[in-house]
Amino acid sequence: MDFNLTDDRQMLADTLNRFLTEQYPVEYRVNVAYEAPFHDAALWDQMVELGALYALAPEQAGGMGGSGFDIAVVFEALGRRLCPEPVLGALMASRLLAAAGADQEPLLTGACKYAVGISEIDAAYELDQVATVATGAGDAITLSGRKSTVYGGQVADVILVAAKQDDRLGVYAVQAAQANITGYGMMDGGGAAEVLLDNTPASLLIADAQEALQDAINAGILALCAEAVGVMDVTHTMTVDYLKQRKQFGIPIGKFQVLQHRAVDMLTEIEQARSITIKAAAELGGVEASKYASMAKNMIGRAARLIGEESIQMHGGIAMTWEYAVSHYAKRLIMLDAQLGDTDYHLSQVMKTYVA
Amino acid sequence: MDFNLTDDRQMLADTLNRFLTEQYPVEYRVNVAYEAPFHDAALWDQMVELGALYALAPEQAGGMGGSGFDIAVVFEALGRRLCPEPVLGALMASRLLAAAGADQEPLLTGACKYAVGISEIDAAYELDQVATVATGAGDAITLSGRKSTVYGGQVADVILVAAKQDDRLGVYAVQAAQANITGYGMMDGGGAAEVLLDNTPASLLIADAQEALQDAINAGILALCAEAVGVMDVTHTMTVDYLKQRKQFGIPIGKFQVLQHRAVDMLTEIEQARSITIKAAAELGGVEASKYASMAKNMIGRAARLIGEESIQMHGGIAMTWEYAVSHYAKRLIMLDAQLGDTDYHLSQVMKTYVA
Amino acid sequence: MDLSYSKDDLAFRDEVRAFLSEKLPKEISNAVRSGAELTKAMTEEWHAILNARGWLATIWPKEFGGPGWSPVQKHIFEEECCRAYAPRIVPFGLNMLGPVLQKFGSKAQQDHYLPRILDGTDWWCQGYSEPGAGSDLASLKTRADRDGDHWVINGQKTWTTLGQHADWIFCLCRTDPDAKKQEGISFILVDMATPGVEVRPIRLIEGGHEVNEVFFTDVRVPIGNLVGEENKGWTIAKYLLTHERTGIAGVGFSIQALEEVKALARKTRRGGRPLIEDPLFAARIAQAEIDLEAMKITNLRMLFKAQEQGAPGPETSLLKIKGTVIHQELKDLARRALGPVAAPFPGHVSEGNLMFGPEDTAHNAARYFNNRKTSIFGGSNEIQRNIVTKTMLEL
Amino acid sequence: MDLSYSKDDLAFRDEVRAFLSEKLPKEISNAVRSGAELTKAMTEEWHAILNARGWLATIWPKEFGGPGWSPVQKHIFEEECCRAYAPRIVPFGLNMLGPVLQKFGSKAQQDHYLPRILDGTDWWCQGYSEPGAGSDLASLKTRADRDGDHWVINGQKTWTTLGQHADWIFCLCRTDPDAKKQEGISFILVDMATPGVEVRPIRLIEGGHEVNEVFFTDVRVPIGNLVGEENKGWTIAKYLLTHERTGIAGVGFSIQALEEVKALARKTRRGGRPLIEDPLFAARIAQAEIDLEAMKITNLRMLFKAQEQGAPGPETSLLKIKGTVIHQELKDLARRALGPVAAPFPGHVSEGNLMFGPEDTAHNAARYFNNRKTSIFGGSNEIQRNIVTKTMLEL
Repeated sequence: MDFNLTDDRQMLADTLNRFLTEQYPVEYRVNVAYEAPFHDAALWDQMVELGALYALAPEQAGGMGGSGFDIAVVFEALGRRLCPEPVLGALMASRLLAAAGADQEPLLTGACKYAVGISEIDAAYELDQVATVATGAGDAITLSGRKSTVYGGQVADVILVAAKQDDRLGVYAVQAAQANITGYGMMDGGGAAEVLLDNTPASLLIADAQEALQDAINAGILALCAEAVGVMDVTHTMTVDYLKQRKQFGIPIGKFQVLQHRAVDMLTEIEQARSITIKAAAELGGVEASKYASMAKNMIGRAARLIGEESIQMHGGIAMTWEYAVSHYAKRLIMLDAQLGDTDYHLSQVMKTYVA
Repeated sequence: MDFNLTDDRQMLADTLNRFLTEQYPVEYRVNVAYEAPFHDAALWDQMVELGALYALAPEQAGGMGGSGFDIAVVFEALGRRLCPEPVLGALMASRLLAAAGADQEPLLTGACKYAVGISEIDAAYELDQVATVATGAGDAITLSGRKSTVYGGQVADVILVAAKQDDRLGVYAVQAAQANITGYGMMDGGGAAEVLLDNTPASLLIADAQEALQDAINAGILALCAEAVGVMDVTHTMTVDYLKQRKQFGIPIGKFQVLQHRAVDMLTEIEQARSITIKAAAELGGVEASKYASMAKNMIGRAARLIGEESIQMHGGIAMTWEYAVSHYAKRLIMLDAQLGDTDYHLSQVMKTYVA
Repeated sequence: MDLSYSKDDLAFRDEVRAFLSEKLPKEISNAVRSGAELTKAMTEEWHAILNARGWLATIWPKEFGGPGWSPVQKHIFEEECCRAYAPRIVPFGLNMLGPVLQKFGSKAQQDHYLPRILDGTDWWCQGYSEPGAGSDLASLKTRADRDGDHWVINGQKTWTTLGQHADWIFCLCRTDPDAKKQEGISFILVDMATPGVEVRPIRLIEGGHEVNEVFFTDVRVPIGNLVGEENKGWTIAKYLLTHERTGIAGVGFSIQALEEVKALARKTRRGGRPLIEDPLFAARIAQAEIDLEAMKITNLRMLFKAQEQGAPGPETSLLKIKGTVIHQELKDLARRALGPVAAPFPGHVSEGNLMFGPEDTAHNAARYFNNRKTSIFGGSNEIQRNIVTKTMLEL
Repeated sequence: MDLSYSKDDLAFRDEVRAFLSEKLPKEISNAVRSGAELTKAMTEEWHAILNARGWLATIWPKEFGGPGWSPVQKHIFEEECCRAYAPRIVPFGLNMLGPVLQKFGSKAQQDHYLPRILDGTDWWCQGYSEPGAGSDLASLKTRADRDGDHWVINGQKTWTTLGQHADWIFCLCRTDPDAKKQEGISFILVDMATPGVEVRPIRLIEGGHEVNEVFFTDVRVPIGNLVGEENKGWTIAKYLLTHERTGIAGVGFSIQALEEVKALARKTRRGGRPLIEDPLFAARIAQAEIDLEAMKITNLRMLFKAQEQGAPGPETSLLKIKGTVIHQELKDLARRALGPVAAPFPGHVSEGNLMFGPEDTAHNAARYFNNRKTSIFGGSNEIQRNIVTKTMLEL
């Protein structure tokens, strides 16, 4: 048993944290995150150079990591600075490419940006409800359907799409240039896209992809959980700092016992969220990966709402303003619940294990 | 719109409250409530004399009340002094007798004590799961099955039993002397019984009783909700009083802001519980009675748990003792959730209205 | 006990319904329903329509041009306006300054300002909060110094709602810097066009502009703009805080929100069926609906008590706390129901003619975030709990 | 990061499992499983079995007869004991007085008392709380006045767990009435057989007898029964409060409770199907299970930190808070799962050979009520939050 990071991972964490703290101050981040294309190409290149993408794939795939803890380290660092660069798409695509035994170099060098299209308007979270269809074979495959809120889709070069052919759920690669893509910005910063497929040319990546997609989703969930832990940690620190500085009625508001106890309860939930994320990281790729991913995402959903709402309430009006960073942290905390399955969806997944 | 009690009801409330405060101190109550037969015959007679039973039935049935607000007044008074006398059985039986057009005089004079047997071990709350069966007709009807936790069954003279004959849910009257009855005391005081029916003679009261039983249950739910409001009100008052008296760290613990705010939240939920009980009282007997009964029982379940648990926690150890009255109030608050459908059961009933 | 409206009240309700169905412009109610920010023109149009009917200043006594309604009638009117998705009345002139002038103002002030509030000549905003004076309002620092026939005002106000549209602002200013905290404060009216008044927008969390900072630099205001006595402004502030709080539970808005949530949950599909058939989500709705049903009665009980006793009691703080919690929960459910399709930033949503989700879901996440304000402003829920602690629990 | 046990730890776990499967008497584990109160004889029997194996004083160093386990081994042992439904060790002699004597006691005290704790000669209880000194322990009033070679003790202790079985009690007494609050307190050992000691039972909310009041009237105790320095007892009290708190989350007991809840929900039928298929109830279980899964890791993280740093930090307060909340929630679910059949008073349940519910459900409501104590005793959860506020948040 060892809860310390390995030296390599600790170094990666330190490097990314230092880099983002220096190169990505929150004011700059807000400008990038809310202005098309909701992406900073220079930053992207620098992060790749620091190893943020290589950490997501194992050595045999050309990467330098790929385990749950590697993923957690990268995304917690992204979360701490609210970085909405399309790393989640890269991670999930990397898992799918690995499952297909496909070349990952263009992905890992950052040269080719990937997004993964699973969600549809009537199938926000559920693989078994995917309605996009693939027809044809070989070079003549085309896709029809609509993928909705494809995170990072607004700047992707390639979109990996979950689609069905004769009831087989497969993964297909679509060149962004060949699809009808409408990009837009998100409530919490960063971008996504609607991807309209209408006999759009595609190539087959994985014919029976249920398992590979579930693994990609589990990795994505872990990434979101680790990101959330980073966001919550910073949010809580900012809130406690504010309690020390802000005076009302002649004393720092942190002297009010009600706020003290609520700050303690926030801390407790953050520690619990960190724990379940560690567990999900340890289980990633194993037989119980999906169960622990669901547990983690459920707990993160509850904790993130608590931290998001309480941090605003305990700050008061100032956290309601665009100018004050806590508002952006709170938005990220609330909105990430809707990525890759929300609190209730994942609770239901855990409940399913009771009826065997 | 008028939220004042009528003069008659106010007088009944005052009379019952005064009587119970004087004649039924908590130490005495605890002795009666936890010692077989968990019933005080003298008190019962006096309550009848004061009109506690007459208030439960309308004039045409020989009573002097019978509306939702009459019921609420009686049970809130019982709740305030934790009186576990079998008035609930009388109320529910009165509704069934009225539906059957049967004579209620023996009930209303208190001469004949009724209990109502609906629950079974595998059908704690649901009428449609009743498994007790009736066979035969006329004077030759017999019942077989087991009614579980029949409140007041340990001292009842007659038990009205829900049973099925050929898929028709009926109500049958069983003489207690002719059934196999095992009485016992309850965690929160008062008594109940297991009623074993094995070709036990019975008489038919209502052949198609779905509606009448639902009305009796709705009335019973309202009674429990009003009782709970009385219990919560007293519990909260005792808690706030304790906060004023108890000193730790040199000051009354009521000066600690955390306890203040929690006491306010308790008060808020009590007022909400009172409101939904008023609504259920107003709707009793109407077309939406079941819906509002379910709403009330769900909210009462949530509020009562909050008040019960918080009153113990805010008192600290002393409320964990048998000697201190709050422990008995808390027990009643927690345990009444399991009567006539718990929090989740009634939430489900409300949810059913969404899928029409 | 009688929970039903009287015959007269029912007739009144029908009258209100008929009026709303006839006079409320569809484009305005659609804007309200969509959750979009209302334009100034829309607000002014609706105020004018109400004023023409004599129903704009609902809480003013008849003598000042109000309709002279009972608390129950006011409640019915608010309920029906919500049901019809009418805009909220901008309260600063009508519900705040109006009653203040009626109680504390001079005859001349009443004669001058009140008609201008009614006919929309003056749009008022409120100058209370300051960066260092939020929950602890009495620690405000904006000064008004006497200089001959003028007050000279220096300082800064914040959270000035719709200040960007306002012609006038009523301010709490410190007029005696040596007096104790709550003393030495005065209530002064300021024409926003006066030199030295500067309004700067505050962008809110969801991107919208509804509040502002207002800076005062040597702003010269005639002596006659003082309302009530000099240094007694705190009395007025307290009066406003306890005045007319029966609508504070926001029941009407929660009824709207509940309807929206149910509609969204019927249209959203999850797991191959409408979301409303998902037990976990249905349970969330049901719990909120039950809380709201109880709140409707709690609200009526307080209303009845206010009618009986002539003034609302400290129980209104309970309404504020629970009312905002319920409303915020419902806003959370709307966002939650939509999931990913509520995630785009509203400005982008209809771009390229793409409709999102089961309908245009643009504003749901934005409204969720925007409504976090309701448990903060008007005396935060923490301040309300402090009030109840003192007044009702006597701890 | 590595969440798995080492090979050695796994081997140790197998050894513990084998021991428990061989040596833990079935009638004892059945009694624990049923939730019934354990008899004194059962507890003594189990203590003796553990002592024979050298595993009774798990936290004592080897030199005093402990097994010399690492924190992880201690954790594994506790986890396995819970899994096997072994009784909890009565902690007063073994986990409280033992470490105190080892750190603060004289050689003579160690030689005399420690072996008697191990072999069961002395059953110890704790004399800390008083009617006026609960959360504010330092305000205790029981006095020990010096009279020649004796202390003369007068006062009252309360919440004395299992005091009815005890031979000895360790007490915090005020030995300098003029000193400041935390000063002037001494730690004194008292033979319960001394004249003037009177034990009165306190009946608990659910009807059980596990705590007592202990009255002291002119109780004469030899001078040598003082542990550590005179007037420095508060140092010992504080030492005990922070010592060995790694098991404080009670994870093992919650794992037990979760299993019980699932078993009950499988056996209980509601709406014609097993309760565990009811989405609302399954959701309650799932949420508690997730919290518990997280708590398992949180517990291990703190344990690892304690092992690295040599002592547990203030984070143990978080374990206490969340650990009790999770355990209490599970106890609530057990009661809730059973519904009406959990309602009878335990004494009556099997009367007349009637079995209740899906199995004998006697103790579920009683255990729910009894376990409300866990968020109160050992420093209430409110006190724990105060501690975290000061130590971790520095507010």
